[in-house]
Amino acid sequence: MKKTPFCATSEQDQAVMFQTLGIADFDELFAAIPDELRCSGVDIPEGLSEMDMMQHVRKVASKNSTDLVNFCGAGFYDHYIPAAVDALSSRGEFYTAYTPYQPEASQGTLQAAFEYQTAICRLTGMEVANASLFDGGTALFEGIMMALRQTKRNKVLVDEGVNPIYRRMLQCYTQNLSVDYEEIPISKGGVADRSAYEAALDNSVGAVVLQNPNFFGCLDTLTELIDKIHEVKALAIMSVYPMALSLVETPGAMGADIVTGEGQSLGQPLNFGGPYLGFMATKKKYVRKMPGRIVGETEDKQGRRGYVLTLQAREQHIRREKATSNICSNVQLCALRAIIYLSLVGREGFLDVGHQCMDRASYAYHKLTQIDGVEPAFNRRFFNEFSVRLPKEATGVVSALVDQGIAAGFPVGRYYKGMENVLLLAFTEKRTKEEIDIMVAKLESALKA
Amino acid sequence: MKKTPFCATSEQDQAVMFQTLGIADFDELFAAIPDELRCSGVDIPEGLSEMDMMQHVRKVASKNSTDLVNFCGAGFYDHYIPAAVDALSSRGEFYTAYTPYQPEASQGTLQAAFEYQTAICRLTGMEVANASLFDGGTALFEGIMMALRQTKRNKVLVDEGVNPIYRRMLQCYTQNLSVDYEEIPISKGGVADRSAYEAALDNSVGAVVLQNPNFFGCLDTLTELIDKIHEVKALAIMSVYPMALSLVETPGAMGADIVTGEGQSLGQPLNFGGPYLGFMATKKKYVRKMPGRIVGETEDKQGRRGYVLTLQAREQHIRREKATSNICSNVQLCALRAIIYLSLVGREGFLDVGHQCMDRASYAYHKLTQIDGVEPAFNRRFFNEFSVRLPKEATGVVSALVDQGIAAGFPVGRYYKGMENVLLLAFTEKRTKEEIDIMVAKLESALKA
Amino acid sequence: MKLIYEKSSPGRPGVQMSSIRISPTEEVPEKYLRSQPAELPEVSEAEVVRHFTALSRLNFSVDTHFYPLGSCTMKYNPKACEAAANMPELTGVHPLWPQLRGGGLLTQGSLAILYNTERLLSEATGLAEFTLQPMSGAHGELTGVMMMAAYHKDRGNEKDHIIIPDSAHGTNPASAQIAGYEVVTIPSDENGVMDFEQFKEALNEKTAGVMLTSPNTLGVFNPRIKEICDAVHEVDGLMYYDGANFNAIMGRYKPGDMGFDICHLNLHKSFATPHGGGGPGAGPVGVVEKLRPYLPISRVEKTKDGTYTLNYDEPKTIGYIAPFYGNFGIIARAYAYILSLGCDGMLGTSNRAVLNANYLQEKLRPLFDAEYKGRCMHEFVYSGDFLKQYGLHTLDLAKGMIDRGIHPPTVYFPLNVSEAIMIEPTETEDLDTLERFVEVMEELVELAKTDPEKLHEAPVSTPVGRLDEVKAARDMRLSYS
Amino acid sequence: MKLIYEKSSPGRPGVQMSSIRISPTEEVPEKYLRSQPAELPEVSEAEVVRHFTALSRLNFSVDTHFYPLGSCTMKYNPKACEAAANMPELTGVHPLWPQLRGGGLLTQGSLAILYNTERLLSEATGLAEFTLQPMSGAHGELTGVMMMAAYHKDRGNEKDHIIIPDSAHGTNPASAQIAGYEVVTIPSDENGVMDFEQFKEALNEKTAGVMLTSPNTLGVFNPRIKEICDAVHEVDGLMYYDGANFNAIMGRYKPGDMGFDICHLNLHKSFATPHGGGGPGAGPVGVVEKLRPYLPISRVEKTKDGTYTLNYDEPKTIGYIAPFYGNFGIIARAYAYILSLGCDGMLGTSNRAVLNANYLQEKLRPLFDAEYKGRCMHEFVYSGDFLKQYGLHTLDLAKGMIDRGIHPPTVYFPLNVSEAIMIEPTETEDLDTLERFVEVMEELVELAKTDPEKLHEAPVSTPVGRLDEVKAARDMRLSYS
Ligand SMILES: Cc1ncc(COP(=O)(O)O)c(C=O)c1O
Ligand SMILES: Cc1ncc(COP(=O)(O)O)c(C=O)c1O
Repeated sequence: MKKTPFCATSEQDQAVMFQTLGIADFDELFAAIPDELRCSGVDIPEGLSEMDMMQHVRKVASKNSTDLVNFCGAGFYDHYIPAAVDALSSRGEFYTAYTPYQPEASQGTLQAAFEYQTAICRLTGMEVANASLFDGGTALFEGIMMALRQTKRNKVLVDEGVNPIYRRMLQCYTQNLSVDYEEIPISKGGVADRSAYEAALDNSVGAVVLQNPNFFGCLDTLTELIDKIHEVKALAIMSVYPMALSLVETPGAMGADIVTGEGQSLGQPLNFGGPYLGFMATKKKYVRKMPGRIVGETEDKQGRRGYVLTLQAREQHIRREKATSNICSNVQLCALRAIIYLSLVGREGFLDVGHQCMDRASYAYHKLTQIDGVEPAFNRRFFNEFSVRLPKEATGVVSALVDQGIAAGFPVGRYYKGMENVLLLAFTEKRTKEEIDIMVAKLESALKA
Repeated sequence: MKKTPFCATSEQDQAVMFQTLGIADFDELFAAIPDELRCSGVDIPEGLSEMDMMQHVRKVASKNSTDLVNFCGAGFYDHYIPAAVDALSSRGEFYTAYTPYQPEASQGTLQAAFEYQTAICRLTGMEVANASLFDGGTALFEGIMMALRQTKRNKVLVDEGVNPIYRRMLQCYTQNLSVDYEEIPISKGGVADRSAYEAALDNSVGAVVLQNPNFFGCLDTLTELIDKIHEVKALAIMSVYPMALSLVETPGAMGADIVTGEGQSLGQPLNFGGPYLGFMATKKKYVRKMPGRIVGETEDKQGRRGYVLTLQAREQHIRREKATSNICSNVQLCALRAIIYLSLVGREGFLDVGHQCMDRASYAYHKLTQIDGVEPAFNRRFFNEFSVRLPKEATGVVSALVDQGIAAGFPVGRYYKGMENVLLLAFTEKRTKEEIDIMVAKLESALKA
Repeated sequence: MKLIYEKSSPGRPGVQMSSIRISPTEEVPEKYLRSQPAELPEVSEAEVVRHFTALSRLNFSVDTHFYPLGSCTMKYNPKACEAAANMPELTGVHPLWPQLRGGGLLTQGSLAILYNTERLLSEATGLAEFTLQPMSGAHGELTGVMMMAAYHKDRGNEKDHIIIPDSAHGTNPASAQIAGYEVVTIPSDENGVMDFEQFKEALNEKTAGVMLTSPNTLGVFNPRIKEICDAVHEVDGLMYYDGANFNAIMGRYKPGDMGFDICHLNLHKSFATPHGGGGPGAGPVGVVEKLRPYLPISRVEKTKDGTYTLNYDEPKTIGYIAPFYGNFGIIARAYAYILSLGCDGMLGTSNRAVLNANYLQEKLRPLFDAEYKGRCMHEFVYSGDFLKQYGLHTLDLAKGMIDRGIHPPTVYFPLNVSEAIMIEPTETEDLDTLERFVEVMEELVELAKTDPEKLHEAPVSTPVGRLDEVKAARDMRLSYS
Repeated sequence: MKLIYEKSSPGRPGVQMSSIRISPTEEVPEKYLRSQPAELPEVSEAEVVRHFTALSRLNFSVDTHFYPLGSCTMKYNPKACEAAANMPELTGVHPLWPQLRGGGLLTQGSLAILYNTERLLSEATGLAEFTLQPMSGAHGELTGVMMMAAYHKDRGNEKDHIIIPDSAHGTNPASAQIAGYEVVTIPSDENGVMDFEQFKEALNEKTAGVMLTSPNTLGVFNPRIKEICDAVHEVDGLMYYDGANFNAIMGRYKPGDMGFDICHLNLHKSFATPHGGGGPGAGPVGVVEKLRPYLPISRVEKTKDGTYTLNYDEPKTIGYIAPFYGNFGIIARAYAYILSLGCDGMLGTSNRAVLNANYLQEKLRPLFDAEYKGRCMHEFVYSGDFLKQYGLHTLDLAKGMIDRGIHPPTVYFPLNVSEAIMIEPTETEDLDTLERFVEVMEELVELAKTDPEKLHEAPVSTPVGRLDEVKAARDMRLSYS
């Protein structure tokens, strides 16, 4: 006999309920709705038992090959996730709860969010952080809107060193808004072009968007540039890679006003693009303009410490079309995974991972640049990712290595005209010396071929 | 810097503790112990980080090939385990708890054990069950000792239809005890040989061990035989396959005094042999002779219902060498998985699985016996497993199919002289019609080869 | 409970991360590096496990409590869907592999799941095409209205506003605004649906479209939907269907059939993916044929040879609304759920959701002395106004429920009902749970009459009592220091 | 809390098990079948999840509470060891595949784990060979004494008894008895170790062997171990080492070096595998070279070509003590743990276990006004006799701890200490936890003096108070009906 999976009532239960309602069947529940609206049925297969469903999905999933040795990053990185992250974030009390609208019944989610906000502040060197946004790209858009609201200006300068995927998202999101969007080409050295900013910065500019390390992996020291930005009373927005913040100078120390980024590297699997974790931090004075949920500390009548969603007057459920953003559901569970990850690795472990990433990149950089014809694309300062210029088109070389089970990096030519030969390679603690040596060797022979 | 994984104290903590104890280092803690006992060190590799450990184990595990299409049962079966079984039994509160010696702090484990005992009673048709034993084999040994204690006799008759692996265990366990162990060959039909029992049953016999369905998969009706056993005041012990009890007549209804079995099929993965789940049920009047933990219902002072370990006077921690068994740790978590499994599938789902297993076996039986040269080994009554006689040695045929990714069954010749051509095949709800058809086809061609 | 930072002590070792070392060939100069490491907690793995296990136990959740939170669809999240989506073959895939030539072949499994899910949702909603990229309902709304804008721009339509009923979720107007539209709000009539006359007045040539939730947040299905659609199409406006409540009608009605042009679904509501304490969710958007060109890129396509590819070449697309293909992990859960339901399961599920809601509406009517306004759909709204005579508010009723082990329904939403209490039991609750809920409600209303103070003090069984939200906003303690 | 059977109602659907049907070619006759289906619960999947989630929350556990249960080693169970052992490539393997010709090649991974774990344990204990088959400590003891018996039989030794100190765990005498030996019990001397003189008197030609736990259950390490071993070997007896407390000495002392012939380890204690609420555990047994022939079969062996095979052909073996290779899932966890510790980690771990115990012993001494008897090892025992003056017992102290969120230590064991309380903190607890424990103890002892009634009533914070065990044994309600 056919059942409706997951539904809890028995036919006996339903009979009782029909009687209470004085109806004979389900259809009567919908009597008020015009019949012609009724559909003829849904033409999809019959339901599968749990076992058959699992077998089907396993079969489909097996069409992926996950054993590719991965040197492809470009903003999304293959870091190790300690087992306890899954064990804890998969507790039903966490993942089957809703947004903590009833604080007394949600202190677990709320305190974890408060601890997460604290961690983001400490990573970025900023004063306040929100409880999460969808991803690094939407976070960056929200950051721009926030800055323009704050400065009451409508011009934004976006550095070409910002992840091109994010720049496409910004172009998409701003298309219907009165935002004057302008991109600033990078310098020869592959970093923010000081002179170009000299030229572009004026009183019409409300926000400047920089990324460090930038898409090419290049590190920069942005304090002076940010001072210049502040001189025209614009806000400096910096997009960052949190794992790099284990070692790299903080945006806060450089004077950034708004910091956003992709938190995937903090305990989220790559998962073919999501769910990821957009984070945002800023200065306390701008908090009322910040989008997204914010958790704050308070007390109950007996003076017991507790946590609540606060400053909600910014949000859509109160302000509707006048809200700072339309966001409602965010990615709280990903934020939870991030704080669990950061607590597990801890102060020292985080440094440790940073060093391993940087050391592996350094090792690979020097092996690769010894191959003749392979040139550094830009400066030699990077965290765990760098760009090299190959003697031939990168796409062909990469696909040759893909066939040998290696994702040798990302060919940036797809997004940058004239850089068809440039290859972007990323290194995490997961990559072994052997894997790096093999990749280098195969890449060398692919170049010869 | 080298750390000791999982240990919680910092060097700072340790300094405080050293000071409190007035010592300078760890070695001083062991000052009282003669130095010559100190070992020179442990010659094993350096510790691995979590990531490296996981990578190592994954590499080793990948040497297994789990995609074998399995028709091999022989007492251990490849049933589907609903996802909720893992999700619930992996909750830390369950699996990181100890034996429930402090009932007020262990009601979760205790109530679940009580619910499990109830389920075992309902499956077997018996009055009482214990909270678990290691596996079906040790449970059977414990059952025999229990019966001999009860009857104050020392002779046990064991049917050859009992799983040969268990019979070897019984031979092993009884070797140092004054137990007169005798095996009774099966009948031509492949079931308990009535006449042989007629001859063997007398007042010296304390226990008779039967299995239904037996190792060859044959079903039997044992009521009369058990009556005969009772006539000589011996106890009838029956070893059963719990999944079969979805449809097959219960041992209780046939009059069995002690029922044991392997609960692996109730939510435990095959896991290369363990952990499994030994269960035991009996009549109330024998409960004080039953080994292992038993959970009973009681009340607190306010009359609130609660559960405790009861009748502990039987156990080693009280009775020491006079205990009913030496068992201490059992397999409580496996029992928990079993009751979760049975609750999830429920009354109807359990019937359903039973039918699917039986139907698949029936379908395969008739396809196989149509191959010329392939004969039914015994009678045609079985649940999900049966034996066929091949025109050639089964081991060769099976290994031919193993090479083609199919475990086509278990060649019983390994344990039964003269049955070199007999193949035992098992069918669970996991096996599809296609898989069965392919197996039959390949087996047919293997026979031709 | 202590914060993880308060449990930290210098040198306490966490998880061993250090692995086989590779010595760097060159060090990065100081000036690029931070002077002080980030002050992350220093606690043992065991302590971290205890901390977050303990935190989890402070939450109410579907796995632990009845959670009839209206408009949020807190149905049971099947464990098998979790297991399916957590297969390492799915979670381990880098989203950029398909952009490496030949790399797409390495992700055929994930692409197949995306493609199949789009097809299943199209069939379920009666719409031509779907994008799975939106990462929440609100994100789906924004994507939808941006396509609306692209359509009108493309057609040279001069549109400046979107019509939205006052009962709409706050995300609707907020999303419309980001797409560059004015919002015209229409009040609800006595039946709780958008006032038809006022709607007709507001509708004109400059109307880009109408955003409707049906059944709306009062659980009422607008019977004049076809009329509304026709009127809007008259002015070349587009009908947007907020499908957050699709679970009430799935298998029975299709937004496409009803005349809607755009529809988003909340996979984290109708399709049983977990809410995660506030996300991640997914808000796929379906459109009619004429809107296909405006869908965000990339598009998953199936080639003749049965392989799946990504198409980025769509001249009229609104562009990139997500970095990749959406919240794949959530989509995979919904895919597993839809495969489990199948055709009959969809109807069976909405039937039971609506039956459970109507049963509660009926049983609770006397308590709220509400007059009969006809059947509800999957949820219903009552007013707690009657509590005022006892000096109480809906909030007090809500807090009282917490002490009785039930998560409160949605309160003070929708905004157009005073002291609103919005109840959605969902189909995954059995009759015993519903009966218990009714008993608790009766007990609380009785308590309101006899001893209202008790309700003022509630909750008393939680780790903290009612928290001072004003203080939180004033002090702005937003991180630990 | 209701039983799952009390939540059941006819027709409530559970997990969908029915799959694609295959119609049987022939039905099994009635007489073989049961007349009534087993009365299993009928509840929804959601209800089952809530039921067992709620049950879990009634437990104290290492993941939620400090659990200083003496002799049980309630250390943290690393999540990574769980993840490693739960890889489907390991859990999906049928134990009989190696018996199918060519099938062994399909299980090389699992066989490698067994082989490697045996080698690691041999090195850690200084013993020649290991069997991983015993499924608990007690099972290991039985396996060990059965090998003892086989050895003596083989040598024609006429042995009839085993010597065991009174502080031994109850499983020792119980196991000895099943191997067919009388048990001669030796009292402990004032230092808590086996009285040497009485031991010498008991020792004779008929002594099969001696079972020692060192450090013993009082946490004391017997310094005359070598003398004892020599004396026993004099009469061709065998020394059995109960290694349940191996965690106190691992990396520092090896039973083999000390002169022991047989040793079992509790992987669920020393090697951090979870206790599961009472198992499954694993009790591998190691032996010296001369006992190798008696090990249970099968034996995992490594061939020249590096592949692993199973050897069943051992003429002198005691035979089959397990159906297969032991609790593989538990062994895999221990393997992951040992790989994580490595050589230094073993010593570091036992060092910290012993330090934590000594710190607590020191800090608590005044409370129990115990005189200093030297250092303990990984655990220590105090007597609660002093409580009697307040009309209290150790049990009352234990129950008081429950109300303060700490699982009580082991009480009333070992039996040779009156009102014994046995405390084992383990190395995975940090200093804050130890300090808190001391404070709670101080608070409780203070309470004992000032308001003993309070302790009589404890626990009051648990779902049930002290339960009537006499009633349980009298009523014998052992299943629901
Ligand atoms: C009717 C309605 N529309 C839109 C939304 C917004 O969905 P999300 O929270 O996923 O952005 C919700 C959820 O609260 C809703 O109930
Ligand atoms: C000293 C000692 N020996 C033996 C055992 C028995 O171990 P198991 O419970 O695994 O049978 C224990 C565990 O309680 C013990 O502490």
